[in-house]
Amino acid sequence: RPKKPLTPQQQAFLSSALRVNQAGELAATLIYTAQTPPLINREPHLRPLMRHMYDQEAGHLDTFNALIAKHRVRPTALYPVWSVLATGLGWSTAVMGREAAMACTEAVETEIGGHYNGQIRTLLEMVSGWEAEGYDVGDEFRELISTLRRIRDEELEHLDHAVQHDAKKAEPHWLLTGVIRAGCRGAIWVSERV
Amino acid sequence: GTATRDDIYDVVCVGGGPAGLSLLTALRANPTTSHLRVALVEAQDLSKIRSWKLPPNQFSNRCSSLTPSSVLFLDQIGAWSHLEQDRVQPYHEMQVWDGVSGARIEFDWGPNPNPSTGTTIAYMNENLNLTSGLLKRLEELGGVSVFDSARVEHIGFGEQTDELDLREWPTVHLAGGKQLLARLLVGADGANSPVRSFAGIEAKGWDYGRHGVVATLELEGEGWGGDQMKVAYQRFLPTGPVAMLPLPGNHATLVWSTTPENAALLKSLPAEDFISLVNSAFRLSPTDLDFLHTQSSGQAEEYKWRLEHTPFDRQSVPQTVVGVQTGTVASFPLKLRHADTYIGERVALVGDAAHTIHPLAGQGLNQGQGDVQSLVKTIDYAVSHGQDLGTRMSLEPYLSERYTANHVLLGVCDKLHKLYSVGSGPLVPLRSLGLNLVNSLTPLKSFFMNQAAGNGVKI
Amino acid sequence: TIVPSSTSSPSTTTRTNRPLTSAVLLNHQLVPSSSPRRSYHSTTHPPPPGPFTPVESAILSAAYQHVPTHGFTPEALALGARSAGYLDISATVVPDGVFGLIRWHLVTQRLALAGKKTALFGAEENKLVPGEVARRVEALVWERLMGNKEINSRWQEALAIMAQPTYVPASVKELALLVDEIWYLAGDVAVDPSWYTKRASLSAIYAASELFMTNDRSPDFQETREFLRRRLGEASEIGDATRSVREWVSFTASAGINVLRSKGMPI
Amino acid sequence: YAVPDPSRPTHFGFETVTEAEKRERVAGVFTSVAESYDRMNDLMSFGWHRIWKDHFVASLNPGFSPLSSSSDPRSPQHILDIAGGTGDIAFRMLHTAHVLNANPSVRVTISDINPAMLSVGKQRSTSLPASQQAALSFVEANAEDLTRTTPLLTSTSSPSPVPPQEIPSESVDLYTVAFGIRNFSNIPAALREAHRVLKPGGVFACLEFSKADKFPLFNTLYKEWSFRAIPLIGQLVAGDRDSYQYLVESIERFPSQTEFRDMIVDAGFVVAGEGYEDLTGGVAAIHKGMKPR
Amino acid sequence: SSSSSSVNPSEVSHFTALASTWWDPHGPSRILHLMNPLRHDFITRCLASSSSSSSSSSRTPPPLRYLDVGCGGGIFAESAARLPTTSSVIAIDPTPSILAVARSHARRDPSLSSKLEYLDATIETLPASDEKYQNFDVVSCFEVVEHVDNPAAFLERCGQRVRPGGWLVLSTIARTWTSWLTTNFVAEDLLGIVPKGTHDWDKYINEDELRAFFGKREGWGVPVVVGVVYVPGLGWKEVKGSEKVGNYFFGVQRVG
Amino acid sequence: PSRPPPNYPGHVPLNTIERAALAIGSGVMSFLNPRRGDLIAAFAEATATPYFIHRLRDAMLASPTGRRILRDRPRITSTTLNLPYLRSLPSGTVGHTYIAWLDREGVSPDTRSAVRYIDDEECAYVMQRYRECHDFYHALTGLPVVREGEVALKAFEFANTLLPMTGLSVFAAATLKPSERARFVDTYLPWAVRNGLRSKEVINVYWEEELERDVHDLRRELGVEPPPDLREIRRKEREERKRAKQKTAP
Repeated sequence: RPKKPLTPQQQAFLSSALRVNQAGELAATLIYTAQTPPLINREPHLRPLMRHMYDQEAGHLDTFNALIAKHRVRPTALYPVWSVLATGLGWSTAVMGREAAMACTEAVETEIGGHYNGQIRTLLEMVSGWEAEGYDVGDEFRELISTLRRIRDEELEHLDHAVQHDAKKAEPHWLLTGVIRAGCRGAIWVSERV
Repeated sequence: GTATRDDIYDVVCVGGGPAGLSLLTALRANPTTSHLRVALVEAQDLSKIRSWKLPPNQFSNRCSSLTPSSVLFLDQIGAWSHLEQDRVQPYHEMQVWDGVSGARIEFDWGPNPNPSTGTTIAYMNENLNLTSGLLKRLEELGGVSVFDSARVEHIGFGEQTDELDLREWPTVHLAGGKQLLARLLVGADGANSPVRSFAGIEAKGWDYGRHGVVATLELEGEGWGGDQMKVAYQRFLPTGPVAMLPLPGNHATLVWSTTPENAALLKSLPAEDFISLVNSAFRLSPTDLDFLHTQSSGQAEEYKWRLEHTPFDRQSVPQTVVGVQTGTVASFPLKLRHADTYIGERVALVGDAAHTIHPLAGQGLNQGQGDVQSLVKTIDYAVSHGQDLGTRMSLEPYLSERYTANHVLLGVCDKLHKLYSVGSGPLVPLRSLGLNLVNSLTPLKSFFMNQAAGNGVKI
Repeated sequence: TIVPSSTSSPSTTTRTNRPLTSAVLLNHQLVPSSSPRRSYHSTTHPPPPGPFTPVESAILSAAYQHVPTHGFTPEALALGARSAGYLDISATVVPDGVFGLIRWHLVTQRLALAGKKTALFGAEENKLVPGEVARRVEALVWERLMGNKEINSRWQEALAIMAQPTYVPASVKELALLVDEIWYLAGDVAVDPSWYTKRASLSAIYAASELFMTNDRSPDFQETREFLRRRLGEASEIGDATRSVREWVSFTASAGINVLRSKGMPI
Repeated sequence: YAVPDPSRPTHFGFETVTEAEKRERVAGVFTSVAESYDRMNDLMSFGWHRIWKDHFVASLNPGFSPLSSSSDPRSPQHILDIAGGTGDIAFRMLHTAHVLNANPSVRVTISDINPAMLSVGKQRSTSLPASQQAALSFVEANAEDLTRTTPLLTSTSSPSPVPPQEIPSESVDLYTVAFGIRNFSNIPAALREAHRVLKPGGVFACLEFSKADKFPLFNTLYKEWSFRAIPLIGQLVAGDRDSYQYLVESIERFPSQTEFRDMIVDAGFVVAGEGYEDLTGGVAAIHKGMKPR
Repeated sequence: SSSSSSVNPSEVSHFTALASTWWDPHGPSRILHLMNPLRHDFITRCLASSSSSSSSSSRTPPPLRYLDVGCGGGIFAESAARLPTTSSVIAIDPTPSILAVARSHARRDPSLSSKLEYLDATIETLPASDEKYQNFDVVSCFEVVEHVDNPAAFLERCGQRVRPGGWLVLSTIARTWTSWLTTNFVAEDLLGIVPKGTHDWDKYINEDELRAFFGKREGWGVPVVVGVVYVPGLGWKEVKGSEKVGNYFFGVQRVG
Repeated sequence: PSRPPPNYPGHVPLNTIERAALAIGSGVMSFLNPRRGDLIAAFAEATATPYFIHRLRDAMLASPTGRRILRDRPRITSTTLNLPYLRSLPSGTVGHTYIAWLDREGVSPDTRSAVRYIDDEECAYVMQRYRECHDFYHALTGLPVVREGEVALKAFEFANTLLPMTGLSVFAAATLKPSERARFVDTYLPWAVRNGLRSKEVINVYWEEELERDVHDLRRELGVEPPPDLREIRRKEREERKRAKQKTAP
């Protein structure tokens, strides 16, 4: 059974999805990199956790870098802007203390988790559309969906770690998480387009 | 297996290089810290260093120049006398000049020698001489559990038993199943140090894209000033500085930082061509040198011809090289690395594990000895005030004292390398003006000399 | 056979695109996406139909033969339509008229590059040795420049047409696609800001070399080759210089923070 | 082909009426606005429709033939301009062919469903140079069925009704329709007719108001202007609100660029590239198709 | 006699809350950790002044026995136990949770297990008859006396535990406006480097009051006093004459 | 005042002031009277010293043939070159073009004066070599000895060797007739600059070994395009003038 060529709308969705995911994972790795030194100096026992979370995020970034290169998608033009913002966010929350850093992780991961869910849903629609028309789906998209699922689960796992380490105890918790989540949503909206 | 009481040490030093050995020697020699249980872990077999003996006319190619303050420190810990003094060569003058413009600067203590060091600027010494001397002094002091030819399998943490809670204590697991619990684990294990990666400390920096070629050479004589006035020479070429440092008698050691291709050529040349290339490195113009580097042979004959047509002052360049000790021509890549920090919870880094510097100022080993001196002082204070010498809080004074000083020295050497790697353009007259200026202002020059000798002002 | 569908009166419902699954689209040849923008290239699904429809290709390829003699002019188009067995008027169906012919040249040359890749570098796709990507980029750019050989004498005319305000966006887009193709075929997989700087600098170099070539009289464009090598050399020098400056700045910044931390500041 | 069934439902503005009813309403509309035809286009396109028409004709470049082939004389062309009553497009075509391309053997047939529009055109054509007038012919016809066309009764021609002539298949080089097709009751049928009369290789070209969807902000502004202001102006100036209302609604109901292109493809034409070219952000669009061999 | 114990219940509850962060180097008790080395310098200075007068030869002094009253998390007790010149340290504190922290922290250093012993007791409840709890070379009560309800009785009992020739050393804060400003207002309220409610200003004791207290009793030598000031960023610094104003060490030798 | 010992026979060591004075003096005088070959030589040597002659010497040291020349130190005189043999060479060869050019211009290779005012002995030889090869450059470029040709060749040499004398003598173009100057500025100057910069260093040509070689082949290897034949142009110009005169005259 033949495979169906992608429509312009599908191409546009896939390229902006991969672009925003790469930007998101880049921000996540830089947040952890900036958080680690100030945090570890005060709480040495957090090193293994931060190391584990960083390694996973770095893995995600490599996955998306590979995908972007393989499918010739344009990376986000605001790459340096996201780097600076992410490092600043990571460092400032870490200097404010362990709770603030964990609250920041919690906020970012909830936003990213929700975002991945949206993408997975759209991809599933595409796949079901093809199957309905009797086209072959092929493993390229099944793999993409399973990768996104795996990455989303790892992100939610980070969320649980953050909550376990008193993310909720940050003083203006609602303010901190609110601002960060709004920032994430804005960044996602922008990097889908630019 | 669970750790027993005698597996627990106060200081475990990984790496038996100059830094590691001088640290343990200093701890054993210092009365306040002599009661500490210390251990040394070294991958190589120390008997090689213990039994190191070379005839007077042969020298190892890995040498380094020890500043007076390093020598003072080694003397204080009683190691200096154990070095074979007849193989140590103090030198009293340094000639440094710009290979492109010929601007020159001479360093010597001149009429008013520095009270502590006399007229000596520094001491050329083979690394093996230093390590064997330190090892002799260490064995004389005794009380060190030495684990040599012992491969570190991995470094983990201790466990919690009903009696003790050593979960924060680093544990070194050796190949034979032996494990050492360290109140303070010192990483003196070289540039890509396993202890540093265990502590999760990153080392940042870059590769210079240059190789340092070393060799033991034989000169036509004992030097223009004879044995009393030994001179070290360094010429800055666009491909990197070439230095000739004096050794006892008519020997000398070469440290030539150059491009990897030139280094490969140098190592492949027969003795006669190699010698001519070394001689021309100090005498001929950079254009000639570039040409010589393109030739795979015939350097000797080309050098002889060009010598007649290149005006230079014989007294201000090293004496002609007549021989090279077989098997001493070797090279190593040059890079700049600096660890983000020297201390972690119960971890400290000293020497190459903490920083790697460009050899143009010959300060690599001295920085290591400076680190050790500062760390021993910090441990002494902690022990004499009953603090746990491994906690980060006790180690902070060491980091605070050494980090900035090392960073500045790394920066200076890096800038010098970059400044002198430009072969043409307006930068050449500018830097030559600066060099001549510094040469003529003696107070400024003596400030630099004190800094280099290690007894300058502390930052 | 073309099945005349009994389409209802023009859909008055929401004006979004016709439902994807309507039978109409299945058997008609899909009309190409609005413009071959640089977006997701699927590796398993067949690529969307090329930018040119069969009749357009027939007319334009025929017209292309007349370019060396008549240049990028309506005459060439009309002759092309005629030799493709159509009427003179048929040529006007090509969008943007003469610029359509220029776009045909640009797109066919770009698409031809992929075919020449194996010829240039062989089939192996092993890990590229550092200098290899730069060497491949030069080879690919030279290959593309040689694509202009036959119409080189007419290319300044074409550049004038491409410089008209209405066609500038399309020309720039085509240049961007070409440069992206070259970097992709050369095996460059960087997906950080260098993705942009590489493409920007290569666009400038390619445009300059193409312009230089239009008045190069040396035997088989030897001077253009030298010109190209010099520009690529300069670009890589600038690249190295900026990389080492960036490396130094980030090292100094992090060292500054480390010094403050060593003095005890809890940052 | 199926003869258009008058009782088939078709849209007339937003009220759905039977086809026959729509035909008189359309005719009625045209007679009342025949004179103000240009004013209406000026309102809808801010006066820009003249530029569109020039560009439309220039892009078609009628009467052009490659110079160098000396062996072949100027190739004759037969152009059929549908719903071109006032002759705007036809006169431009003649000028381009006869003057710019110096090709006298190009003749243009203007067809319109509304004799009034034809007579306006006829009257305007008198100002043309004689050679161009000779190459011009007017015929009253319904685009959806070009087999029954009746030439325009000029005062000089004989009073008796001339039997309807048929525009033979594959006899037309270029079939153009400007700002007319949106008023056809059965567009697909018109397209099929166009396909019938065109020679293989012949070109179907249509200039029509369209959707400015690509620029949402501009689009909303334009909609406000066309739905609110124009009917009001119509009433004030021409005292005829519902014709203008119909005019604006017919534009709104006309399929979008991609939909109309697909209809052209369905009718058997082949298109090049996108098949259409937006003018002024999509307020109007030129669709072109070619009848394959 | 189990008369009014010197323990103040509100103080005990305050310090219990502080227990978990006692050993966090960047936590609220960082200021105590930074002061600890100066305590050893002070003790060395006291011992030196006494040994020079008793012309002991240059042979190494005999190992010392320490009693640390109100040891809290054991900051001073651990450091004293680690000194090579110490034979044993007994550390007492009435707050059970703090002692638990001290004991669990002591298990992290093998060298302490033989030399350091914690007791949940106060100076009153410490059995007087047992030889083990008598004749200490050094009795230390750092930052304790300003938290005790009846300092005079407290010092009296501490004094009885000192062997003749031994030393009673303590550190406290002078009751002056500046000390109120620095320790209460700035340290606790403004900067928050000392947890709220740690100090109760009117329990501060001036250096001259202590000097008078011991002057009246016989059997006590001339006290040694050193004033110290906390400079944020640089840590504690000895400042001559600052004992009149803020923190100071006070050491007195038992001669009788 | 004592003068430092000469580095080579005929060397006159000058201090900076003397050198400046010589440079200015010989420059002005040779401008006024271009016939004075010796003044031009002195001017060349005086102005070459600080940087330019070293640059030329380094250019020779950078190329293998340049180094061979410096080592062998060949001299071009009527004795070292076997002139009759050159005449016997086929017409397209370098040697034959050179000797044909010498005969036509009536110049002999021995008229070159020795170098005296350059301190470094090797640089002195480089200047000597440049001076003796000057006639070969004429042959290579085909420019005649007449002033217009000489100025064009100097422009080419300046672009190639960067010697100040060659650069400054381009100003001698001011002394040309207006038509010649126009022709120089329009065709010969741009030709000289483009070819001089783009071609290899002509100082590195081992002429003695290139005698049998074909001139066009050598030009292509060096990257020198021959300029329009100035001699032909001038000859035609002269004939026209003659014809024009005849027409008006009778």
